[in-house]
Amino acid sequence: GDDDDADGGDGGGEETFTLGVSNTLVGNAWREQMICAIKAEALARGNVDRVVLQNRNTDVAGQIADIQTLISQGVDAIIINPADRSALDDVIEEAASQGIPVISVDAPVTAPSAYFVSNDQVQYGEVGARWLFEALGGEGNVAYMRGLDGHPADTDRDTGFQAALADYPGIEIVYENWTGWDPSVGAQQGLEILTTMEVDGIWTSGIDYTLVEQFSVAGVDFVPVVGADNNAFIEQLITIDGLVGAAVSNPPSVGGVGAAVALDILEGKTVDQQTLLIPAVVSEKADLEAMFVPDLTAGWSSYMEIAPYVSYTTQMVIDCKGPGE
Amino acid sequence: MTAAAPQSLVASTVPWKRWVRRHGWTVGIWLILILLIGYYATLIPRFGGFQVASIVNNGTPLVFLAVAQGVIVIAGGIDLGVGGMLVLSSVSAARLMEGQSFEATIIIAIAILIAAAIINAGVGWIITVSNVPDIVITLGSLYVFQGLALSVLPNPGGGTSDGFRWIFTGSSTGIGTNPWPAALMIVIVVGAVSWWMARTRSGLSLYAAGSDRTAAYLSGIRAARVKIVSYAVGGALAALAGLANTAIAGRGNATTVGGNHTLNSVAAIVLGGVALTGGVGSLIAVVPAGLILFFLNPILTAMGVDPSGAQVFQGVLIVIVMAVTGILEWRRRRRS
Amino acid sequence: MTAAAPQSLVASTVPWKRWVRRHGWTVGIWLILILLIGYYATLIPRFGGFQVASIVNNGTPLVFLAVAQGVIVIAGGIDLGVGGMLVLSSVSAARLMEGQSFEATIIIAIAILIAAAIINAGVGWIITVSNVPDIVITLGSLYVFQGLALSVLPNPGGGTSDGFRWIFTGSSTGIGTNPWPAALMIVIVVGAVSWWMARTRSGLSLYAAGSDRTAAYLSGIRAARVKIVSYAVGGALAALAGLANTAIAGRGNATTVGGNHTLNSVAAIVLGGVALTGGVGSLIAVVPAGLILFFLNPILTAMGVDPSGAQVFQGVLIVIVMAVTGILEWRRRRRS
Amino acid sequence: MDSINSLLSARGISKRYGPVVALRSADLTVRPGEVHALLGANGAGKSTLVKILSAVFSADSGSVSVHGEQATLRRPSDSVAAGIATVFQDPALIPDLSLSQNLRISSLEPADVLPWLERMNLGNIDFELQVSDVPLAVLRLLDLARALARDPQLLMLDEITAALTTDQVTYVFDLMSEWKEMGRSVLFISHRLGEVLEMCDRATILRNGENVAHLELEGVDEVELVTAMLGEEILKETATRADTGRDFSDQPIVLETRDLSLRDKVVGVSLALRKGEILGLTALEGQGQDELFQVMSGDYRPTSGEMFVDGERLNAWSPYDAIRRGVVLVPADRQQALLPQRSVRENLSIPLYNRPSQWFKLAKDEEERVDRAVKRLDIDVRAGRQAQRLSGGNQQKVTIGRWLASGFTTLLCFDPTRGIDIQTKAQIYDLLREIAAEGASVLLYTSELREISLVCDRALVMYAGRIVSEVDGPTATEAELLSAAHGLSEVPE
Ligand SMILES: Nc1ncnc2c1ncn2[C@@H]1O[C@H](COP(=O)(O)OP(=O)(O)OP(=O)(O)O)[C@@H](O)[C@H]1O
Ligand SMILES: Nc1ncnc2c1ncn2[C@@H]1O[C@H](COP(=O)(O)OP(=O)(O)OP(=O)(O)O)[C@@H](O)[C@H]1O
Ligand SMILES: [Mg+2]
Ligand SMILES: [Mg+2]
Repeated sequence: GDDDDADGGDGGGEETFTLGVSNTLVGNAWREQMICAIKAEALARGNVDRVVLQNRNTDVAGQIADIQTLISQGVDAIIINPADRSALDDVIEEAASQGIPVISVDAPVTAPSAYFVSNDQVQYGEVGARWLFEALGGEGNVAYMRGLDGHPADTDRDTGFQAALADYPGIEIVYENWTGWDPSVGAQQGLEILTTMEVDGIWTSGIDYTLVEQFSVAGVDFVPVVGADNNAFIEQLITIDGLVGAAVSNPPSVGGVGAAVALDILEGKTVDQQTLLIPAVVSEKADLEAMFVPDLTAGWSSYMEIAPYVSYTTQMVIDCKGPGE
Repeated sequence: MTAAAPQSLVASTVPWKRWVRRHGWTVGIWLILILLIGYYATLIPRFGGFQVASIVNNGTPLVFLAVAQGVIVIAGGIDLGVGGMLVLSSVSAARLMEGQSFEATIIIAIAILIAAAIINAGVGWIITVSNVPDIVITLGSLYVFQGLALSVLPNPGGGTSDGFRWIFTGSSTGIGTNPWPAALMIVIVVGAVSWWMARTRSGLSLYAAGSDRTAAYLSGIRAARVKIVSYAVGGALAALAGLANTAIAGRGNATTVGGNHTLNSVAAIVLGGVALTGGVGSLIAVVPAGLILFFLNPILTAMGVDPSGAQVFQGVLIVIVMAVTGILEWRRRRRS
Repeated sequence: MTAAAPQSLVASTVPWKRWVRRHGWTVGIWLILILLIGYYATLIPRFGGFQVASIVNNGTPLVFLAVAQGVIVIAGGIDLGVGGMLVLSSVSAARLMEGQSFEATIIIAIAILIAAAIINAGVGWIITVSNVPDIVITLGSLYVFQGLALSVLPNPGGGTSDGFRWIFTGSSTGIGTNPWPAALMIVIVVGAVSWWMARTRSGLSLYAAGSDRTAAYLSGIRAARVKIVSYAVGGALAALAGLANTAIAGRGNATTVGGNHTLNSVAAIVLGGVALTGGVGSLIAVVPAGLILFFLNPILTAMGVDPSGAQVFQGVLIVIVMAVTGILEWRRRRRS
Repeated sequence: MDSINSLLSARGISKRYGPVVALRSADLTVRPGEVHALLGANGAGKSTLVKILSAVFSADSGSVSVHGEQATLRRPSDSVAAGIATVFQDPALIPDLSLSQNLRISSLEPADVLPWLERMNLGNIDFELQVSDVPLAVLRLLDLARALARDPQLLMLDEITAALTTDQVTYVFDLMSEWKEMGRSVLFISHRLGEVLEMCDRATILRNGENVAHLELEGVDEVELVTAMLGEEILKETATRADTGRDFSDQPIVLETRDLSLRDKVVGVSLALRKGEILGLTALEGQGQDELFQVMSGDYRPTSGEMFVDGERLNAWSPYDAIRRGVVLVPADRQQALLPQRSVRENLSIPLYNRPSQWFKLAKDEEERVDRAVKRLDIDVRAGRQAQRLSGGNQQKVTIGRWLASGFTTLLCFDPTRGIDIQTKAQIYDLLREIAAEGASVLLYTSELREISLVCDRALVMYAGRIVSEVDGPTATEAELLSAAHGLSEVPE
């Protein structure tokens, strides 16, 4: 797009926009699906000429630079998955001051001008934890496998988790570690837990199916596991008998919602600053079977067409093609 | 030197002294490994086949990677790219082997090993024609391999055959109580490679080139060819480490940081007593060194040290071990 | 030897030719940077203060880190730990500076620089007393620093003062349209350090020791002291890079992978024409090299290359640049 | 000498290393059954020619024929196949490997070389030794044995005697003679013209990479050879003799050692060096002279004993401490003293870098002193930007000039003329005398006995770590020095 798109407030269907995306975790299934959803939405809307991806493994300082790069390259709106809650505020305000709205998906940022589109991560942490503690009858040793250290979503989930924990004095956390939302790390930590301690239940921040694999192959008795709505995990919950667990919904396609919001803003529609999806705890076989989609990428969620926000079809996300690709 | 010379020569090296100097390190490092395992056994509730298997199996990739680095360093180079090669081979395997029969996966594995050897030979070739320091070119190859890995497998996935997983892990699921296949694998591969290096002319020429380029040159060894060979062998071994990775995880993951693997491989050969200046060292000692490095993590977790502590510990270990042996060695040199 | 010869050699070194051969690399690398910026300007809608500032400011940490590596390598060492030092200093700053006044943050910054110098001097000292290759000991220090960073700041956070952010970024928010403070910072620091290295005896003794340690030692250079000094200076510069990081982010993050920073610093000095064998190179050329490496990412994004592609590109760039220059240099030797 | 009755003949060989023309157009013909000398000053191109004939390097142009047939020598194995075996000037054994492993690299077994080693009194050598633990002289003989084991038609020996003791030299000569009697040939390179005249039948003389003469050595004397090697330049080497041998007992002692010992290498060495004196020291290889110099220069700490400079105790932890007190070293191996990639100027001024007096810029007068050193030694600074490009002799001058620039009271000079052509040697002798005349003192170790009488006022002989005799410089005869060097008390009749 060119400069006057920046203040795209003047509406007008035929003008086209450029979306910028800043993601700091590459090669992660959840993030990949998030990006595919953004591309799909951009394509579905038909008024996006290009999606500029700033997509690399880096830290806050790196993401600040990346967002500046996106601003420099004159995108009309920026969708970020924030590496830090408040460190990005200044650069986000800078973008806003240049007429570029910033939409933070998956996790909140404290910047007043930022739009926030996410699953409610505090809820995510809490509902899953409560389910687990109930399943353990309020008694026992729990391994707490968190996400990416310092990521707002991780801290929010921790808030929820701790809130739940406070109500269950009988529960003891015997293991706490960060998986960095990396399945292979999850597997390793699973092995560590198997070999070096005895636990009654495991809460994971969505690194679930590789963990379960470790249990099944180690031939160790399963303990209740809380994970996310990863297709592979759901399959395990359905097929493996003796495995009890709950999938807490955390659809990556929230990225698509972010893109939708961004474009609504650019098209001059009025949009809420905050769009929260309330996570659901799914543990009943029937519901699980309803969620399962054969041969979908292991780490992906089948919940893509998030009504009423997105206008793409599931297939478009799977194809993962943006405008002009 | 007069007629006296020969006596003094013999005198200056009592057989056992020489033996200690030659193999002391190897023996020592094996002992340390055994002690560590014993200590670990006391730390955890139960210590059986499963625990042993999980150490041997999961240690295999680092062992192979360390041996890869060892071959190249002994020949006078250093390959920062091995970690990248591990990741690249691992994800390529995961992508190509998904849903294939056992036979097919074996063929794919062999193809990958060959490809890796050729690619890394190319790296060695570039080093020789450009005579740019190894560390520079291989820094480049590290980036390249890591990047290629990401484009081969954008997000974690792929798969392999049960039989293939069994070869490296003694179980079709990658985990179990059977350490033997992995152990055998290590013995055969490392045994073969170190026999080749210590006994055959072509192998010895790696030591020669690493030890003294001109002298090697004058004894008719073609430094360029040696370098290329060492990189080819190293590349294949690094790829083997990658295959082991895939067999263990049952899938590939391009986000694995190749750089860290490289650093660990260097740490391992250093612990294994391979001189980074080239020409000196035994691959037999590199095996336990690799296992120890892998092994630190479980031990420290069992001891309840937190991850950051674990890292500090690993660093301090390397520094202390190296510094101490360095000082001793230097003392020895000074004296004799 | 004979009277005839002088002409021949004189002929082969016309003033400008000699000048080019001496400073060619420095000039070339600066040109490349300028061309790249020019090209970038054509890729994006508008190119103004904001764009320049975002490159200079965010490039600063890598530049300082590269200069740190440069000092140590020129003096004949190599410090894999610089990346770890960057992270450690960055998180320490973020933790200590949170909620402090400008004056306080400055004092803390100075304290950190001094501490870093002392700690890294210690690393250098260990290397000299143990005569273990630098790469080994600093591999250890890398792990140690990274681990310490984690225990200093278990979860990302901390903060700093607006004034402090301004010093490195020309704005109290860490971003803006003002590249001058950062630029000035680079000019002053690098200017001072390279003047010291190239013009003073204490500085020249770094080149001397890097060129040939024994020779320098036998001619009365205290090689040990030189190494320690180079590590101290390098450590301080690495810490400075960490401070820049904190100023940019406004907080610290111990999960940053120091190893990657180290690899980039090595890549930068290599691009900057510093010989990893020591004794050769100019810090002036390292600055643009660092900026170029940082700068690749925005450019490739603007070109629409995907991230994995970017990594490959970076690697290929290093290899090609180094290989080509290597071959040319060698050709020159052959012909001239 | 047409190539028909020649074992090997090379025609118009040329080779350049970058800027250096090592060989312009060199011819060489070796007949069957002769010992042929290849002579020339340093850098004349001898080693290069040898390396080309052994196919270690390829010539830029020229042809080689063996037994009259054109030979294409691409890699060392070709040359071996053609019946040529070489002992190179630089040792060709891998330091980190055992002797047997080294043999295996050249596809030989210990049994193949043992008979030859026995001939050299090394029969009981242990093949599992690591090369780095074996003294240089023995390695050279191993190189020889390895070459002989190839049973070559032509044996090429590049300065093999340089590192050998007199008795070992005789072993080598015996083998050479034997080879000759078998109707095979030897190409012999040495800077010791005495050896050449003793052993060789004919000589090919190179200068700056070109043939300047072909001599039948019958009845030729050293001076003729030297003139041939160096052209018409007159040799002023004897000129320095005049002022040696003065009596210094009235002069103050500037450097003194008392019972200096280093393990069993140096045993209770006590010596006193007076102002303005040149004290010679000589010994066979490996009698502790290296260690003595290392201790005196502060490189090693003595295990016992003391050193005094101007009457004050010198307790040196590193050369730096010795240098601060004016005791400076010119090491045997100039590569050990040079900063290869740095400029000649920098190489000359390093000692100044550690002067706390002036931590920053070099003082003006020091700049001038550097310039003066360049002039005084007429160092050829054409390739001055990188010291590694200087010729051997010029490199040697730099290692001495460095100390002229920084100033010193005592110069420890370890075999400064090793591998230097006679002209440069003469320059260095003069220089040492001048230095002494100006009131500095010099401790000069030399492996060339002649130099004792040439430059030294007084001389000591070391054997097995001890000073075994002291002689008056000018009157010292090689015979008495030799016998002392072999630990014999009397001059054999
Ligand atoms: N590897 C090399 N690179 C550059 N120049 C070289 C190299 N080897 C030899 N030279 C140069 O080639 C010339 C001939 O060297 P060469 O070793 O053949 O001389 P030489 O006659 O053997 O001298 P010496 O008596 O000192 O052994 C010298 O000028 C030397 O500096
Ligand atoms: N590698 C090199 N690069 C550039 N110049 C060189 C190089 N080697 C030698 N030269 C120059 O070539 C000239 C001849 O050098 P060379 O080494 O042949 O001298 P030489 O004959 O060996 O004399 P000397 O007896 O002093 O060793 C010298 O002036 C030297 O500066
Ligand atoms: Mg020479
Ligand atoms: Mg020679």
